[in-house]
Amino acid sequence: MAVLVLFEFAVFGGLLLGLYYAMFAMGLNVVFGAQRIVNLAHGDLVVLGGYAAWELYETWHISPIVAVVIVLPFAIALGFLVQHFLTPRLMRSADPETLSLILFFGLSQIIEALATIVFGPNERSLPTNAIPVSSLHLLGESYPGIWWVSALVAIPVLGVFLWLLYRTPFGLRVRAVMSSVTEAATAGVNASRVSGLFFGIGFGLAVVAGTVGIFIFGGVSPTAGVALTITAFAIIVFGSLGNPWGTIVAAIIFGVVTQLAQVYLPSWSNLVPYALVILTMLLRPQGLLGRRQRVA
Amino acid sequence: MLLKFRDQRQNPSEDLKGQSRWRRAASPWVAAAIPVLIFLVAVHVYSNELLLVDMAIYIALAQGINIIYGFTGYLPFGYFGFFGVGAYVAGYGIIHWGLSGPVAVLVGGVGGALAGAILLPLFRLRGAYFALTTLAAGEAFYAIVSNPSLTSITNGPYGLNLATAYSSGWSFGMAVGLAGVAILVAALIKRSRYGMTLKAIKDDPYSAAMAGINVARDRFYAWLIAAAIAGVGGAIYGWAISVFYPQDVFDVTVSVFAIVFALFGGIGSIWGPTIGAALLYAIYNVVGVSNPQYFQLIYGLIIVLLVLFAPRGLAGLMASIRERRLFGGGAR
Amino acid sequence: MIDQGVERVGEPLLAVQGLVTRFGKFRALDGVSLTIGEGESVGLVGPNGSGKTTLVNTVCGLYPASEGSISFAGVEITGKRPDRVAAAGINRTFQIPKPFFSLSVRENVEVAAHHARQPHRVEEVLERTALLAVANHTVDTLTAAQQKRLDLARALAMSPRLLFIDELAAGLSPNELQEVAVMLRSLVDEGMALVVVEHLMGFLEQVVHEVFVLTAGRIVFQGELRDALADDTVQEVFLGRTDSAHS
Amino acid sequence: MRFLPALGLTAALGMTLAACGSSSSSSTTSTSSAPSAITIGTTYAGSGTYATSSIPELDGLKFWMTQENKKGGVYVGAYKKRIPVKLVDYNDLSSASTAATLYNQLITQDKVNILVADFGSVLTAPAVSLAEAHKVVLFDQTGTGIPFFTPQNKDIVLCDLPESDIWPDVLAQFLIAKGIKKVAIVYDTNDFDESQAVTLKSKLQAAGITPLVYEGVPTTTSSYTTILNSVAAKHPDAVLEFGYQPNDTAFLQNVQSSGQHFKMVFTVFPGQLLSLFQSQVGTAGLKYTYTYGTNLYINYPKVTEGLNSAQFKSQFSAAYPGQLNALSLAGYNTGLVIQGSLKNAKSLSQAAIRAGAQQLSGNLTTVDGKFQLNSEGAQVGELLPVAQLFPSSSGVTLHAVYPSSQATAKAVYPAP
Repeated sequence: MAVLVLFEFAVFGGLLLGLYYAMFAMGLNVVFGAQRIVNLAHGDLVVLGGYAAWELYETWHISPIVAVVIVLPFAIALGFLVQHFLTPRLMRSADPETLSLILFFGLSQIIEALATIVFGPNERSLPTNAIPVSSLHLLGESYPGIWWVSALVAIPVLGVFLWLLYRTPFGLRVRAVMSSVTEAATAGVNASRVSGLFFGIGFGLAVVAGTVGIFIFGGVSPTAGVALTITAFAIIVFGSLGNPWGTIVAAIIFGVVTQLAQVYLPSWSNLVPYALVILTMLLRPQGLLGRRQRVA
Repeated sequence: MLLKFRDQRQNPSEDLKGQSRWRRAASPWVAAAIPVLIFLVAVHVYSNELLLVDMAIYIALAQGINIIYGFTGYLPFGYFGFFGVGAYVAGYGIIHWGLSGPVAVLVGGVGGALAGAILLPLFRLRGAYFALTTLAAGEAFYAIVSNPSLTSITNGPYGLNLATAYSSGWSFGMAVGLAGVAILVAALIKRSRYGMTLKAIKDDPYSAAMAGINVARDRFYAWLIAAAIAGVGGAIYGWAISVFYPQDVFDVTVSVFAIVFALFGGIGSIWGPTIGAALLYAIYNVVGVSNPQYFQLIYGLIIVLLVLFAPRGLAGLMASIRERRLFGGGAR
Repeated sequence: MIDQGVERVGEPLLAVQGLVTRFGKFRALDGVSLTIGEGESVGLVGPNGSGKTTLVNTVCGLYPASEGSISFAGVEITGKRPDRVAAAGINRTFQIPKPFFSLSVRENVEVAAHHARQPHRVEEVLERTALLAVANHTVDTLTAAQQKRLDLARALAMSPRLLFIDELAAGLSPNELQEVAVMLRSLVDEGMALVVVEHLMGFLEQVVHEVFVLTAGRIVFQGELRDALADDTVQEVFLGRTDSAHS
Repeated sequence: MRFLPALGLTAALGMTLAACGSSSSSSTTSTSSAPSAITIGTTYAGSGTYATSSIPELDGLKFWMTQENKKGGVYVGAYKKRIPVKLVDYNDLSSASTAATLYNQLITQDKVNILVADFGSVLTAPAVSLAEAHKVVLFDQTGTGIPFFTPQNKDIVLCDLPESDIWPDVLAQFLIAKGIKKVAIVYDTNDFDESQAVTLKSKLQAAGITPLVYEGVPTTTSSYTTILNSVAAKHPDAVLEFGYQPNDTAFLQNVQSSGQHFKMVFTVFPGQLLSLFQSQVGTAGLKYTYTYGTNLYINYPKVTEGLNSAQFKSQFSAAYPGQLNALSLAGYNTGLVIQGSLKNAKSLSQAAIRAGAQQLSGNLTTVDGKFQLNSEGAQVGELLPVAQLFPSSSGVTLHAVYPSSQATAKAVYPAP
């Protein structure tokens, strides 16, 4: 019986976490959609979001949920600036794809260093009562309050994002750029402006994910960025690059698989994101919901 | 103007070909011998040989990156995986097979190359996909080696203790030897027919295949050489510090340092990665150890500026300064 | 050597049987069969997207054949790697030249000659393609016409028995066009088989006698170029695209 | 190729830079006459997993040094006079490999007389073979992993806490005495925590108790929610978690947020870093949980070296406000052990100082309790009591609850 109960916990808990992971990984996919750039600083932006939540709570006693709204405009502006000042020169270079990877890695190092200088090297965590909700009791199992709260944050955030993308004229242009930068340019879309917004939205999603992530990941420390980036990358390639629905489906599967691994094979659960990247790339490089495209 | 400039540069060198042939032949050996000699002198002036060991290993790793990224265009973020595998295979050899340090180091190189062979299918991917998938593979190696369930084989997260085989003189010698060999191999490849083949593959793999090149095989050799260098490097490193935990040898910083050192010096050149590694690693030890976050900040800025303004690194900067001096700056 | 023995006089050099190349559900080649004899030179014509370049790419091993077979000099080469195909004696030029930009012109040819184990041919090929004067230049300094000739030189350095020429004429001046035609004719005279993918009929006339007309992945005509131009189906195929031929 | 010499020079410059940069102090120690200073070299973790434990330890050592230098230096028996103490410390960032280079730097460049290891087994490990190879005596503050202490060991002295494998002795007795049979053990997979888990498990098994859960997790674990849920499914009475400070913090937070309640929860570090836990976990998460009681909470009014408990607490708090905890006490104690060893040592050689330390064994009582070494150089003098955290006006207060000889309060079991 205990085995069945654990299974239920893993699946339903994985579902809740999966919704969070979708929000967490979506930003990386959005930035990729703009100019085929893998934003290696994604995880560090998540970390920044965590620090923002920490600072706002500790100094002004602002709830991390409210912090989501406060940090968003700053993150969008940062994304816009990065795109505006860094990528044009990059795109003219000999090997934009690999060099962009290195450039954004440099950016990740800068963020990590600044975070260490400002907040110190040690992990910061918020007391769990910073979000005063009780744990969720469902079918005889209890789930930490933060799990369902984070899912409740992720659903409207993703909802607004998808609404913008599929139900507005802006979204139409965005999708035009995502499918082909050059074609969109000839169709009169200002690709550079739209790309800037992509970076803005992508950075915004990452930072928002961070404000909740300080609870999900048990704390925030300057060096956590790289591992978070790999996890997000695993999710978006598994779900198909450039496909937002793919990211959501993949994130939920990822959440459930990780939880199952933690319950039944805890010592191997760290391997899940890495194995996911490798298997996806070797067996189905276009991802779960992707049409066949050239990655090789 | 551009055409004229090329003519000037190319034709005189053609005339001088006979005269400079010995210099061309000698320069790979010179490029390898000078750093080796400096190391051999430095250790008498400066006795923290462990720091020199690390520097020599980083020179070798930067050359490894040069061979795989500089000559084939494939950037392996997961390069540290081979480093870790090398350290573990050598450590296992010392503990379980009773190998002596130097022999174990060579076995570690074989281990690195075998790990490279396992990752061969990743060459189907290109660009960022390849870079990040190798990163995942490096982390996967780490997750496997450090797994508590495998404690009976790898000693899991509890690390290896090679204190019985510790020998500071030998490990220093091997590290310097590795740096010399790595530089030499990179330089010889660059000047050889094989180097030309790799450049052709990098420029256009399909066109290269139509020129009769077995693209997969020739790229694979470069990959194996780079992986073996990292394996030997990891083996020497583990042996030199004698007690290590998985996170010390499967450390993404190893990849990052090797890539940035090579990039800073100049990918595709021979002196570039050597000087990049020596200089930046030295600065790291002066500045970085006491104020790591400021070093990291500077280092991140260097990466961003390099990519934006000097993608060919120091070597590229020197070349353009030289060109400017010779041709009055009009050429570029 | 055994292959040589089995090979009968009159047996085709290249034999393509029922070749299908699919991209997802799209059949870019939809059952192509053709044969080309030793030393024969043929044209391959058809509207854009009819599958001409796909055919070249499939025979040369870039795309896998979904169905059908390809044999060369009596040996099955379906699914062989491009370098094996090249080693067997098939080579090609590219619509958009693909030289090695980090090598000099001479090195471009050297790489191919070396892998074909014919290093002595480098100077000869460079001379023949009128590139000797620029042999030590880097590729980015070459004109478009020179880059096309370099593509050809790299292919010739492999001493192929069958050479695909993929739209070599596009973008060349009338003078350059004339030179290339002469060059190709001399190759035919030496016994090399040529498949010339081309839109310019005037150019094609100078090099080949026979043509295959491809449309929507199928061969709709095979025969003398003269007859092709008179054929109704071919007329229709080409009328549809004449205005865009020189765009 | 004209640039070749220039390039060679640059490379040489780089290496020389490395050479100069790191040799911040060059030593001119002569062996015949008394040195002008006794140099002690150590590394500390300025960041990373071990930082919260390592920095207080360094502060404790510095406090000891300041105290001695006020008196004109530490008394060195070999020269029968006081010699000023100089401390050389480098930041190893919690990385064993950085630590290795720095230990080597301390030995070969700074030519320190005494090497003091950083906190924890991971950061102590690289010093062991270096100290052995270069014949320098190594004082191990709290690097209590067992693999270092072998019968051949002639180099290392363990100063403060006993070897980690005897830590849970009293804990096991407590569980048996309380008749707690359903036990879950979660430990981090490192030498320090695993050796405790192994000991506890075998002691319990000897008493016929088989743990319901015995699970190792990576030391990097920062979320225990799922494993806690699996643990709760087995309905244990006692849940014991062996980790480093960041692990213990995350574990206690997760116990609170998961909504699970256990009759007994035990973690390692609250007893050593209570104020840190008070701020990170809060009273609600800490109250009635158990930990190792440390010497900080035991009063030693009479000591043979240094300050007694009351003096140390007030003077240290004045010098390093807010830094007083069990680990700063351990750092101070390291200084006292060095002090005693130097007093006894016949010369400054490795063997003499090591012999000096051995002579101290059994004859030294400090603010950290009795110092007793086994033949392998490991400290066995202290036994850690089991302590419980009781809610009080200022948050939580620690009281030893077992064994009864050391107890200052009665255990509240099951936790309300």
